[in-house]
Amino acid sequence: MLASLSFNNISCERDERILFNNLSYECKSGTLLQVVGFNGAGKTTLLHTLCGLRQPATGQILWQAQDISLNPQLFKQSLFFLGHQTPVKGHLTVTENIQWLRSLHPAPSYTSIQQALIEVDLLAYADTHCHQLSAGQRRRVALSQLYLTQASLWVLDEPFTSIDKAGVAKLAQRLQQHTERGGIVVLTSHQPVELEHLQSLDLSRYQPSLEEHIAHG
Amino acid sequence: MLASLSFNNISCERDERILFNNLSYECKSGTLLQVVGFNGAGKTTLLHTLCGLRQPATGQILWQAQDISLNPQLFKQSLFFLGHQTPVKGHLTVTENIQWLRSLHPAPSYTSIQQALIEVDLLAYADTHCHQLSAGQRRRVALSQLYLTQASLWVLDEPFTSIDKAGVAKLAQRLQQHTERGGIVVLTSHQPVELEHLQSLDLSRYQPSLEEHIAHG
Amino acid sequence: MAELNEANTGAGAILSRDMRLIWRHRSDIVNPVIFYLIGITMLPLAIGTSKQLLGTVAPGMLWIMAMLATLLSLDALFRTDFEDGSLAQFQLSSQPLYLIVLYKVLAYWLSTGLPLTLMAPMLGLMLSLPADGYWALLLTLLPGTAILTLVGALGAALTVCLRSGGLVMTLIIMPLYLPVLIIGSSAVSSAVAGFGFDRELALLIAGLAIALIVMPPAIAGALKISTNQ
Amino acid sequence: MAELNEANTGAGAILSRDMRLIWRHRSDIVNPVIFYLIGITMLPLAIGTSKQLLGTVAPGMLWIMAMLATLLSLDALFRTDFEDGSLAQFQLSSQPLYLIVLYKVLAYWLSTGLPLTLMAPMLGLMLSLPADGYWALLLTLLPGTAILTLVGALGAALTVCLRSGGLVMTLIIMPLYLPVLIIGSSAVSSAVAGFGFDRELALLIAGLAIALIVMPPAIAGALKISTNQ
Amino acid sequence: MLLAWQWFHRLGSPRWFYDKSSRWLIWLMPLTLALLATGLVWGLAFAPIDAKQGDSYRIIFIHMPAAVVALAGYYVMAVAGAVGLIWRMKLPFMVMKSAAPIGAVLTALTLITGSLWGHPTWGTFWEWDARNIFMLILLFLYLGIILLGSIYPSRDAGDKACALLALVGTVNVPIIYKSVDWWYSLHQPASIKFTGESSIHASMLYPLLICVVAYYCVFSLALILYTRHEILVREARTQWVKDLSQLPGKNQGGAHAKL
Ligand code: HEM
Ligand SMILES: Nc1ncnc2c1ncn2[C@@H]1O[C@H](COP(=O)(O)OP(=O)(O)OP(=O)(O)O)[C@@H](O)[C@H]1O
Ligand SMILES: Nc1ncnc2c1ncn2[C@@H]1O[C@H](COP(=O)(O)OP(=O)(O)OP(=O)(O)O)[C@@H](O)[C@H]1O
Ligand SMILES: [Mg+2]
Ligand SMILES: [Mg+2]
Repeated sequence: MLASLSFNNISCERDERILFNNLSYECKSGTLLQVVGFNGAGKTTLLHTLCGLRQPATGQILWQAQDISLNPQLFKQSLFFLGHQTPVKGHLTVTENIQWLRSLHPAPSYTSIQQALIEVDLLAYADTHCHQLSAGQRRRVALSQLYLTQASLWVLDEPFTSIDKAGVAKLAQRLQQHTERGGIVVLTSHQPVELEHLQSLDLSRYQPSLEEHIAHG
Repeated sequence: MLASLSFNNISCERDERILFNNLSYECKSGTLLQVVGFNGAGKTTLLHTLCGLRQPATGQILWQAQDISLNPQLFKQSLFFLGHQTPVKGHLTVTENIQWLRSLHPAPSYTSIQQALIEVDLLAYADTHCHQLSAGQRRRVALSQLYLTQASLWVLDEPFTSIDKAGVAKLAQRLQQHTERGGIVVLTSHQPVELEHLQSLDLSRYQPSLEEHIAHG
Repeated sequence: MAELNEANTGAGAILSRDMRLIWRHRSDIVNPVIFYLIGITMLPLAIGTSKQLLGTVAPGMLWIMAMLATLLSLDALFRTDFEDGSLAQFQLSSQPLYLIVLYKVLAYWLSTGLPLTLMAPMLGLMLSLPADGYWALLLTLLPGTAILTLVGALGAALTVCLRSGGLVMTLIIMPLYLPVLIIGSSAVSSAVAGFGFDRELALLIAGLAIALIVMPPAIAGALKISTNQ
Repeated sequence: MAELNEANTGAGAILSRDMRLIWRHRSDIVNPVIFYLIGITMLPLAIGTSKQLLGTVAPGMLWIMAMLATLLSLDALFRTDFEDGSLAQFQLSSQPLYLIVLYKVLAYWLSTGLPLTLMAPMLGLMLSLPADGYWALLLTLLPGTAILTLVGALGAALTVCLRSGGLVMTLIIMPLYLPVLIIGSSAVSSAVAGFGFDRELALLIAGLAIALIVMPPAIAGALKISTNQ
Repeated sequence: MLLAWQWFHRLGSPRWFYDKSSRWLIWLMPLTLALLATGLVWGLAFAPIDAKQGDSYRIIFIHMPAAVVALAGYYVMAVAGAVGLIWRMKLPFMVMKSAAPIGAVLTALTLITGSLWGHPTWGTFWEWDARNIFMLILLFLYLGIILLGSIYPSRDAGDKACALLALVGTVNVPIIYKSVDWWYSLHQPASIKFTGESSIHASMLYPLLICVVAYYCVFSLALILYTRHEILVREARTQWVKDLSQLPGKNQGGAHAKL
C-alpha cells in the first residue's frame, strides 16, 4: 500500500466565518494523524472537507498527488469514513447492518463478517436487532468495518466515543496495524490516545488572526 | 445539603436477561460515584433505574431513606439527570434551550443564564441556533444546567462525551464543588476521570454467575 | 451570583418554548393550512368542477381534509422529544407530566387546528359550499380539531418509540376519529339543508370536555409506557 | 483469514437492505394500504352513502387518496439515513449516488405503490365505481404511483435536513403531483364514460420514462445539497 | 469570444451588478412610470366602454398583464437558478431569490383582480376555470420556492435547493398548463366561456399592450431593486459594501439600500 494525502493551504468557512486558514500538511504512507482543537475549532469540518463531503473555501486536497475533486470515484474507493453519528439501523440485526455497510464498497475482503464480529466482541449479538444494543455496542457495529475495509485512508471522527477501555486498546492496535501496512489514519479525539508515532495537528494554531478577521468582515 | 442514596439488592433485566444482580451500595452526602463496566454491562440501565425511569426487577432504591416510588414528586425535585442523548433543540437558540431546560425544574437559582453561558464557554454563541453548533458545543448547552440546577443528586451518563480537555477539567471542578457542598454525583465514563475521592462501582462484579443464569433461563 | 433569579413557572415556559419552537418552524404553522388549501384545491381537479357536485361533497370533504391535515404532522409531536432525550427530562421534571403534555397539545392546536378552522370558510367558498354551511363549519371545526389533536396526541405518544410510527399511528387513531368526523360533517350537511346543528355542536363540545379531562393523563401514561422499556 | 469473501454488489445490496428494512418495519408495507383503505372507507361516512354520488366521485377520490397515501411516508425515505450518518456513507460509497437513490425509490415503490395499486380495484368496488373503470384504475395507478414516488423522493431529498420536512415537502411536491392526478383521474372518468383511456395511459408512461431519467440524478444532487452545508 | 466570456463572468459579480444597475435605474425608473401612467390612464379613463360589461372590463388592464408577467417571472427565476447551479455564481441566485416574491405578488394580483372581476361578470368570485386553476398552481409553486429558501439553515444550500426545485418546476409548468386546459375541455364543456379576443378592439388593445410592456418594466425594476437589496444584505461583510455605507451621500445606490 502506498498512499499520500496532502492539504495545500486549505481554509474552511461556516456561515462566512473562517474557521481555519492556510492549513497545509502532508501525510505519507504510514501516517497516524490526530487532529486536535477545542470544541468548535473545526475538526469535524476539516474531516468532512478532506473526504470531499464539503468543498474547502480555498486550497486543494491531494490524494496520491491528485486533487480529489478530479477523480472522486477513485478517491472514494480508497477512503473509509466514520463520523460522529453511527450509521447503524436499529431495525436490522448486527450482521445485516455490517453486510450493508460493507456493500457500499464492493471490494473483496480477506476477513469474514464472523471474524469481524469476533474482533469487536459482538459475536453473541450477531442476530440481535441493533436498537437493543447499548451505546457502545452500536458504535462497535460501525467500527467492525475497520476489519473488513480495503481502503487505505481512514478518516475517523472521535472513534473512541462510548467504547470501553478494552475496546479502545483493541481499536488502537488495529489503527497501528493499518499504518504499519502503509495506510493513513486521520482521526480526532478528545481522549488521550496511546498510539505510537502519533502525529498531531492542532487546529487552534490555524485560526485566522485578528487582522484577517477584520479584513474579511 | 444533606443527601443519601442507597440501592438495596437491586437487579435489572433486559428482555428477560439479568444484567446485574444483588447490587447494594450506599452513597452519603458528598459521594462521587463512577459506575464502570464494559460496553453493555448495564450502566445506562442502572442509571435509568435509579432515576425512576425504569423499575428494577427486584430490590429498592432509597432516597433520603425513602423508596423513590413512594414520593416521586419529591425525588424529582432533588434530581438532575443527563443521559447519552443531548436534550437540545436545533431550532432554538442556545439561550432559549437553556431557559426551557431550566424551566422543567422551577426553582430559584443563584446563577444567571449569562453566568452559566460563561461557565460553559458559549457566551459568544448565546443567540446561535443549536443546529449550527459542533458536537461538543451542543453537549455544553445541556451541561450548562449543572450551573443552574439546585438538585442535590446528579446522575450523568458519560458527561464528558465530545467535550475538549479544558471543558473536561472545568466540568470535573464543578462536580467536585457539588460534592464538597454535600451533593451526590453518580456518573459513568469510559474516559479516565481525574477527580478526588472518586468511588468506583464495577458492574462487572455483579453479573449473575453461570448457575444463576441457568436457573433463570 | 448574589441576585436570585426567579425561574419562569415551568408549564408556562413549556408553552412558551413550544410556541417559540413552533415560531422557529414557521413553516409548520403555515403548512397544515397549506396542505388543507392544496388538498381542497385538488379536489375539483380530481372529481370534476360541477358546482352542484362540489357543493354536495363540500361538507364531507372539508372535514376529511381538516382531519388529514391535523393528523399529518401530529406524529412528530413527541418524536423529536423522544429522540433527543427531552422526553426523559419531561418525565423527571418537577412539573406533572400531564400538564406538560397538555401544554404541548395546546401549542400544537394553536398553530394548526386554529388557523385551519379560520381557513375553512374560505375554502368552502372555493368548493361552492352553500351559504348556510359556513357558521356550522367554523363552529364545529373549532372543538372538532381540538378533539382530533388530543386524540391524535395519544396515538403519537403510543407510537413514539416505533421507527415507522407515523402510519401505525394513523391506523390506531383513525377509528377514534370516525365519530368526530361523522358528527362534524353531518352538522355541516344539516346546516346546509336548513336544519340546525345545535345537537351536533353540543356533542362535540361535550366530547371536547371529556377529551380534555381524560386525554392528558392517558397521553402521559402512554409516554411512560413508550419510554420505559 | 485466507478465504476471500466476495462482497455482494453494492446497489443490489442497498435494495436488499432496503427491502429487509421495509420487511422489518412490516407495518410500513401494510400501512399506506391501510391508510388508503381507511381514507376511502371514511368517505361515505363524510359525504353520504348515495351510490350514484359515490360512483361519480370515485375515480377522483381513489386517485387523491392514492396520492396522499404515497406521499405520507415518503418524507421518511432519507430522513433516518440523514440522521444516522448513512447518507454520508452513501455519498462516499464507490457506487454512484444516483444508482443507490434509484434502488431506494424502487424498494419504496415495491412496498407502497404496488400494493396500493393492487388494492385499488377492491376499494373501487366499495365506492361503487362503475365496472368500466377498474382496468383504467389499475393500469394508470401503476405508472402513476411510480411517478409520484420519484417526484416525491425529490421533495424528500430537498427537505431531509429540515426538521419540519414532512409538510414542507407536501407543499413543494403537491403542485408537481397535479398533472399526474389530473391525467390519472380523467383516464378513469373517461373509461367510466365509455371512452378509451389510451391517450392518458400513454402520457403517464411517457412521464414515467422522463422521470426515470431525470429524477435519480436530481435527487442525488438534492441530497448532496442537503448534506453539504 | 474571450470578451464575451469575461463579460459573462463579470455578470456573476454582485459588485459589478450593483455598480451597473444604479445606472440602469436612472432611465428604467422614469420609463416604467411613464409607460405605466400612459397605459393605465389610457386604459382606465379613455378606452371606450365595453358593450356587454360596462366599466368593469377595465380591470383587464391590471389583470391580464399581471398574469402574463407572473408566468414569465417563473421562467426568469428558473433560468437564473440554472445559471447559478451550472456556473456556480452568486449573483444569479440572488436574482432567483428576488424574482420569487415578485412573481408571487403578481400571481396573487392576477387572482385577486380576476376574482373581483368575476363577481360582476361570472356572478361568483371563484370559478374552476382552466386558467384560474393554472394561476393558483403557479402561486403554489412560487410559495413553495419562497418557503424552501426561507427555512433552509444555510443560505448556499437553500439557494441551490430552490434552483433545483425551480428547474424541475419548469418542466412541470407547461405540463400543468396543457393538462389543465386539456382536462377542462374533457370534463366540462365550456359553460361560461369568456373569449378574450372577441371583446378586444384596437382601441383597447393598444393600451393593453402598453400595460403589458409597463408590467414587464415594473417586474424588471422590482427585480433590480430587490436584487440590490439582497446583494447588500449578503455582501454586508465585504469591504466594498462597508465603503458604501460610510459614504452614503456619494452613491445614490445608498438610498435603495434601505429598501
Ligand atoms: C381568479 C380568477 C382569474 C384568474 C386566475 C385569471 C387568470 C388569467 C390568466 C392566467 C390570463 C392570461 C392568459 C394567457 O395569456 O394565456 C388571463 C387573461 C385574461 N383574463 Fe383572466 N383570470 C381570472 C378571472 C377573469 C375574469 C373574471 C375575467 C372576465 C370576465 C377575465 C378576463 C380575462 C381576459 C379578457 C384576459 C385576456 C385574454 C387573453 O388575452 O387571453 N379573467 N386571466
Ligand atoms: N451546520 C452548521 N452550520 C453552521 N455552522 C456550523 C455548523 N456546524 C458547525 N458549525 C460551526 O462550525 C464550527 C466548527 O464546527 P465543527 O463541528 O467542525 O467543530 P469540531 O472541531 O468538530 O468540534 P467538536 O469538538 O465539538 O466536535 C463551530 O464553531 C460551529 O459553531
Ligand atoms: N432497548 C433495549 N432493549 C433490549 N435490550 C437492551 C436495550 N438497550 C440495551 N439493551 C441491552 O442491555 C444491556 C445493557 O445496556 P446498557 O445500555 O445499560 O449498557 P451500558 O453499560 O450503558 O453500555 P455502554 O457502555 O455501551 O453505554 C446491553 O447488553 C444491551 O444489549
Ligand atoms: Mg466534531
Ligand atoms: Mg450506556
